[in-house]
Amino acid sequence: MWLTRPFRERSTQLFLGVLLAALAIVTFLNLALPADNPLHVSTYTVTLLGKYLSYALLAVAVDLVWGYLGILSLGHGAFFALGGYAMGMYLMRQIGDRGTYGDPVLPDFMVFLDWDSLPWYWLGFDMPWFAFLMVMLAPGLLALVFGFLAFRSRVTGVYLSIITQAMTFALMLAFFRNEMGFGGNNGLTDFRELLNFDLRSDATRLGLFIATGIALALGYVICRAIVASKLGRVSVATRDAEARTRFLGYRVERFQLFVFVVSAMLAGVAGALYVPQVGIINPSEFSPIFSIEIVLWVALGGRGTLYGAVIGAILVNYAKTVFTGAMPDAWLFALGGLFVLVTVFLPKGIAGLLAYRFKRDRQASRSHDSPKEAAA
Amino acid sequence: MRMIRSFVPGLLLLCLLFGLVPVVQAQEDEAAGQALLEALAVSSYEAKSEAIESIITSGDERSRRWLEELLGGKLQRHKETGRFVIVLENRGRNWPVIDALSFEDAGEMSRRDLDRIGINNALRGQLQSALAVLDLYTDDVDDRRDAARELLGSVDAAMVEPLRELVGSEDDAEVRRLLEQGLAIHRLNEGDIDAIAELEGSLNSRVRAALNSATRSDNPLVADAASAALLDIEQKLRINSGLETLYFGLSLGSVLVLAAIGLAITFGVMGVINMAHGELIMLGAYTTWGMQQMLPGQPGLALVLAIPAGFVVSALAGIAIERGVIQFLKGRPLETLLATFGVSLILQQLVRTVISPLNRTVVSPEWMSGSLMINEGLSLTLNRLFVLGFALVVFACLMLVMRRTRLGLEVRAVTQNRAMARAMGIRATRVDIMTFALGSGVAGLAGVALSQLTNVGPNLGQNYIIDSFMVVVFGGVGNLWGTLVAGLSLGVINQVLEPWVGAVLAKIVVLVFIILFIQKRPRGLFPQKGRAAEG
Amino acid sequence: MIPTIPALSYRWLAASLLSLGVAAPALAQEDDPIKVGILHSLSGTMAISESTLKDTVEMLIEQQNEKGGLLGRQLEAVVVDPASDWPLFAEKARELLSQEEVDVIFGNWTSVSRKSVLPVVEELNGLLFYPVQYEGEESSENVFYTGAAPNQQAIPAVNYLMNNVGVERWVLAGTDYVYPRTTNKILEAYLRDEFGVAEEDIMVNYTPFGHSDWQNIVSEIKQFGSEGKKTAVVSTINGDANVPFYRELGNQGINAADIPVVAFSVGEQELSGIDTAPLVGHLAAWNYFMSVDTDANYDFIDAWIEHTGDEMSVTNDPMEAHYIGFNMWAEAVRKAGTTEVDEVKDAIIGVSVPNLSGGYAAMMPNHHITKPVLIGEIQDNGQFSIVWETPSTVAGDAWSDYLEGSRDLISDWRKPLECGNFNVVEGSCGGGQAEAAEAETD
Amino acid sequence: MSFLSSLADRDRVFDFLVPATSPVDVRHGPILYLDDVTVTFDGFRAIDNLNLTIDDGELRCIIGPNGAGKTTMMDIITGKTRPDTGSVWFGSRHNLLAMNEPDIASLGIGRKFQKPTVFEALSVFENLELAMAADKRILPTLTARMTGEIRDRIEEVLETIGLTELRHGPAGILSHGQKQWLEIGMLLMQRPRLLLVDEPVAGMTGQEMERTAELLTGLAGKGKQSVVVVEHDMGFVRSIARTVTVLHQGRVLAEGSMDQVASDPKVIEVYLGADPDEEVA
Repeated sequence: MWLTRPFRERSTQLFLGVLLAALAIVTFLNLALPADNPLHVSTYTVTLLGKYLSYALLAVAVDLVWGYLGILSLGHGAFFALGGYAMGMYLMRQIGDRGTYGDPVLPDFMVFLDWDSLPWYWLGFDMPWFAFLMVMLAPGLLALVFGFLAFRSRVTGVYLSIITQAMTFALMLAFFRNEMGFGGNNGLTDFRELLNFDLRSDATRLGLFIATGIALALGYVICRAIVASKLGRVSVATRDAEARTRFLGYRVERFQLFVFVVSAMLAGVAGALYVPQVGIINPSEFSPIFSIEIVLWVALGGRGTLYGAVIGAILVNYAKTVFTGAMPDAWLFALGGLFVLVTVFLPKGIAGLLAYRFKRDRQASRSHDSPKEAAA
Repeated sequence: MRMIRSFVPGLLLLCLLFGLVPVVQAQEDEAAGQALLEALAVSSYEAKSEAIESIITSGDERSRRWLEELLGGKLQRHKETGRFVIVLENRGRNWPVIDALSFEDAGEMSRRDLDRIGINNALRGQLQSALAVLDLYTDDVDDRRDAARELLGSVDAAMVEPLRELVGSEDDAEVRRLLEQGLAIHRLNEGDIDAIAELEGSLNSRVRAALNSATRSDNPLVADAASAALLDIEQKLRINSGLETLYFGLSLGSVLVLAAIGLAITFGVMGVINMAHGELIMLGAYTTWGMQQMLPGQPGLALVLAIPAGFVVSALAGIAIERGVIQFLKGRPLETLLATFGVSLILQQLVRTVISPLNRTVVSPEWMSGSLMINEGLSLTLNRLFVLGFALVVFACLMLVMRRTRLGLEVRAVTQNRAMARAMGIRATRVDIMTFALGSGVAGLAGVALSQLTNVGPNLGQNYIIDSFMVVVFGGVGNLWGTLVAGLSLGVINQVLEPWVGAVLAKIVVLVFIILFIQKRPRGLFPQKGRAAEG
Repeated sequence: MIPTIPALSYRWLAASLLSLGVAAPALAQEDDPIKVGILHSLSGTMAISESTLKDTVEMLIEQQNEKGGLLGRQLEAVVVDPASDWPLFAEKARELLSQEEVDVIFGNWTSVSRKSVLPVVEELNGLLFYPVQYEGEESSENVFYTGAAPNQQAIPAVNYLMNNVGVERWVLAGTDYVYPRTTNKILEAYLRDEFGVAEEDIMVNYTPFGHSDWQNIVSEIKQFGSEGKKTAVVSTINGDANVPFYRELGNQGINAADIPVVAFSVGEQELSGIDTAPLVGHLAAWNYFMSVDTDANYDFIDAWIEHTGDEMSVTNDPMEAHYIGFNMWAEAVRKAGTTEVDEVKDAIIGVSVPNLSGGYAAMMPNHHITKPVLIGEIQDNGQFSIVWETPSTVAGDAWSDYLEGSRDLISDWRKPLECGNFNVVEGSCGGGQAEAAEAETD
Repeated sequence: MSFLSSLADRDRVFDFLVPATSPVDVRHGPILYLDDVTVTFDGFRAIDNLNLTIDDGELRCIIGPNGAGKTTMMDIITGKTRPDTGSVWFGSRHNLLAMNEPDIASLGIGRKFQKPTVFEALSVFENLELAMAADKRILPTLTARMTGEIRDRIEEVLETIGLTELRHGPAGILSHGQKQWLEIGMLLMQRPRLLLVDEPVAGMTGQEMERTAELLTGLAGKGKQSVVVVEHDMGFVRSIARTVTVLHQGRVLAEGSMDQVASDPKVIEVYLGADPDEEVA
């Protein structure tokens, strides 16, 4: 079974081991230790870590298309945001009549902007299963339509990057419009509960953190399974020599579309997990700058290695947390410097550094790592 | 400071205007002046209005200056001594002043000790028409025309007679026509139906305003006639508004072309995706600001000098970027995107830290303010007209450089076959540097132009970078003509759409259009064909 | 395969956990400084406006410390940078309240950042002073609104234009976000209901943030204004979009005598980036202008210039709001004898402190304050000359009287009502706050 | 050639894996037929009324100076470039102009590029695996499993192209000649009816060249493959060619045996006295 293949890889086993252990340790330190213990992990920190993990899942999704398929998407923030909005709409509906104006159906922002009924695209979001489905379907559908058009006409390289940017930019402008019915610039906020769990309670926050960790683990395994399959090898072939792959009889555009859609759906899931943890979703998640930043996480961690994307996302965002607290003015210098240094001097990212350091080990393991094991 | 050219007739007119007997002997007397000004230092605007009238009718030679300074908010009163002064420079805490009675230097005063003689828009209107009447007697035809235009709609009963006389003695036909229209508006307001005939066909907005209010007249005959006249005017205006939209579109397009053309060189010719392009534009704009700081009081000269300076500053920054980053990323276009994005963040923050996070003031020189009047209903804003012209000149120069110079030849050679060009003795590295410097310098020029249209601040570049890329990609990478056509047509499309769907949707529609267009023609409007383009 | 990865990750994890844990709370003691959180963007798009507010609060803290602090304790500023990133605002607010355990927060500018922070402040029971004019329609137990509500800015400005200028035709132009939307909705209703202004005499227009091409819109305004009725533009255009807007106005020959523009978001600071010569005579409505002629204001300006070291630095309305808010909070702390949030919250209602325009500002039970409303005309030096002011101060109204849904709502945080949106018709406290109130009484 | 017989054996085994496309109909004539084909790039006629016919099982060499249109012609046949006018038929049933690259490839036209194009990040083994005739739709590719039979077949080709030792190394580290061989190996895995081979021996040693010549001549034959070779190396062309076509300025200048062609005065003029301007593509 292709999905179980990654579990037999040592790198995946290690990754999952570390991730699950981290989840367990944080949970333990949060629950079991009293608040004044120096090792106690506060709920604030747990939520912060949860946010990093959702970013990590997003980075994995980007790495899947950029690292393995060679498509530099500068619009993945759009899929992330769409997933987030789907979740946000569900959470808004959960507020029910506890909003400021006490309207049982309409969210507050609709009440004071004089909407008299819910627009059609808000229907169904009071049902969790529908909302969770849309978390995947909305970004998936956008990726399907966009990808179908783009790959069919063989828009590649820079052109593709630029039009993905145009896509997320257009969506940002659209979501900013108050007429769209997504709360305009203010977005969606003031969430109360998720599946009847109070979003303000510590237990829910811990639960969300764990759920995000598990989603990351699943997302990682799915991506790993795709990458390790023959389809993954076709992707890499497409990345390196698209025309050649075509001449071998592969319908490259369909492979690109498939991977692109999977990646968009993963990004949507990441967005959906992100929103309840930070408590707001607004159009700035669509901003092209954010999408470029995601690419940096991947580049820093190491393009084409999924664990690298995870490391990159967590590292950059941790640095952001520290810098914006300690020396706010330096943050953009640090981020900008990172972009330059990583691309110029560290093209393979942190994962590349690790790989270089342990090249010998890997070569040694490769020689007795027969293709039967790898491909079975 | 303008001289008072024809003082006595103006005074006469004004006296008639307010129905007062003129004080014949010109008083130079300190006390009388102080008394006149003292009357202004009251809080009620009605009282101020009366005080202004008495200044006008006083016949004091200084009254014109007083009125102008009052209009400019520079006439102030020292709180303790009650002395009136004119503030020369009102920024900072201590202001240099001159005495309002003798116009002699009075040193510096703290703004804390000064009371401004405040005016409101009603008084401002009163002062402006008073000054306009004075201007009707100047020798300068343009000033007289402006004055006559200013009086449209503000002619009142007292002014009718003197203005009629003036029409008789005026040489300039345009001034006559305007004065007659002014009188006609007055008559129309009085309910005179014949006045409408005189106003027919005028595109002036004040004439239209007068006709519009006439359509609400109690007299149905007047109302109908006014509606008919308006209908005729509206028809003429429709052509105007079409032309206006085209101008708006070309103007927006020229901004896009300017912002994108440097990118067309670095991106199209060198294959470098320079995300710091916007910041190079920003540097050009800041150079303009710096020039104006260095040459205070001469914004025009500073702007002209900023053109070469902006080019050089951005070109140098470009060279630094090329040497520092891009040369290590040959043949990896997507990675130049990431690295230069980092550079753009650094440059932005640098400007914030070194200069200020706040926007800077860039002054428009006199000759770039206002608009060029094509007819009464259509005028082209001068700053945008200049930018449009500037964009075309820059484009033409670039075409010349690429087509007719050694550099252009070498650039094209290196673009087409790097190895071969090297073998023929072209120093490819040098060509890279020069090309990048050229593209960056052009970005600097764009910045100089944009400083006349929008904010000069750290975010300036970000607002243009995405649009620039869209233009280049839409036009076809590596084709300067494509960039020109793409920029101008996107500008026109945007402006044509805007009145229909609003600014935001227009922009979204344009973006979606570009996305779909790229699907149809993946290599833009004017693609490079053949094997070279595949690489 | 790559054996060191786990070790590395563990090490990283441990390091990160440690560094996050270092900030672990120490319990407040009597001689510890009182911590004042400052939550203003220092980078990103809003840094332009917000960074000066950070400096203002720092200056106020310095001044307070020179006077011997508060309750015998020194004040300490805790500055964080939410980087104009709205989710980051919530995160940083949480950091300030739960990690740094600040006693009060001064912060936010945009509505969206306030909306983002609001649930956090309520959850962790903090105090937030919000210094910017805003759209109203909100009243939180934990937030004090020291900026203007629509009835303290927009409505008086329209009254002025109506009564003193004789405006009959209105252009409501704004940036497309919640503040202009709500304000314009209130104004539309107000103009219609109070003055009987016809539908066709109101033009509403929204543009995106940072809109830079105003040719069409200004041309439309010009067209709209040539109908023979006195026309004015009520502008809620935000920030960066103003410069190109005013430039286009000037160049298309619209001057203040023809079509005055009254702006609610353009203050001294915005004008400092504009060549104001063509704008002379256009209007702005605020509760404070730098040109206010009082000693308190001159002292404030002098202190500010000293603090920034820049002779040319300007003061503006939100800075005054922080000045008022800070003094109110200090007064309430003194009154309560503690920085305990619940007690300060109760003590602050009714507190009255001098404002900079020669009067007093009082904290109302709805957590809004009383303010004078001033109308100023732009001068060529980037300052405003005050042409009109309300005869007395106006109390801020959390819920607009001109909006359908909020007409019947009032806010009163005193006992026994303790409700932010009490419906006077139904006689009940609305929405989620009823639940919260119940939970508290349990 | 032992691998050829094994290839014939394997035919039956793998039939079920081949996508259901109708077989090439060569009963009524040639396997490839180009008629009046013209392509222009920015006004430059890269192919100018080209007519070319390749018979089933034929081994044809195409020569010509730089810019004669050889590579463009291959691009047209494989669907990469669309001609302005003309028609291209594969057998008498398939109009190649109506198809895209993967369809054409699945139909049985394999192509080796002028610059050896292998997937450098993948191992030699994986390169061959991807080239193998199989169900190349998405889901079958995603769930594809490595079977013993597939492995045997890959091992066989590995042996034929002499890369057995390097099979798990990344293709990127191969020498130029080895990459050429790998690419030929990938063609073999594809089991095409028509092979288009662009400069197969560039960068090869004399010995390698000999083996390549053997391989190519062995492939061609009635009912087996047809092979079209574009080559600059005259010695190599002479060693394999039965029929040679000379292209010049996008047109057929001469056609016939090597000796006939070599003595054709037009050909001599083109090769010795060509105007340098026209050589630039």
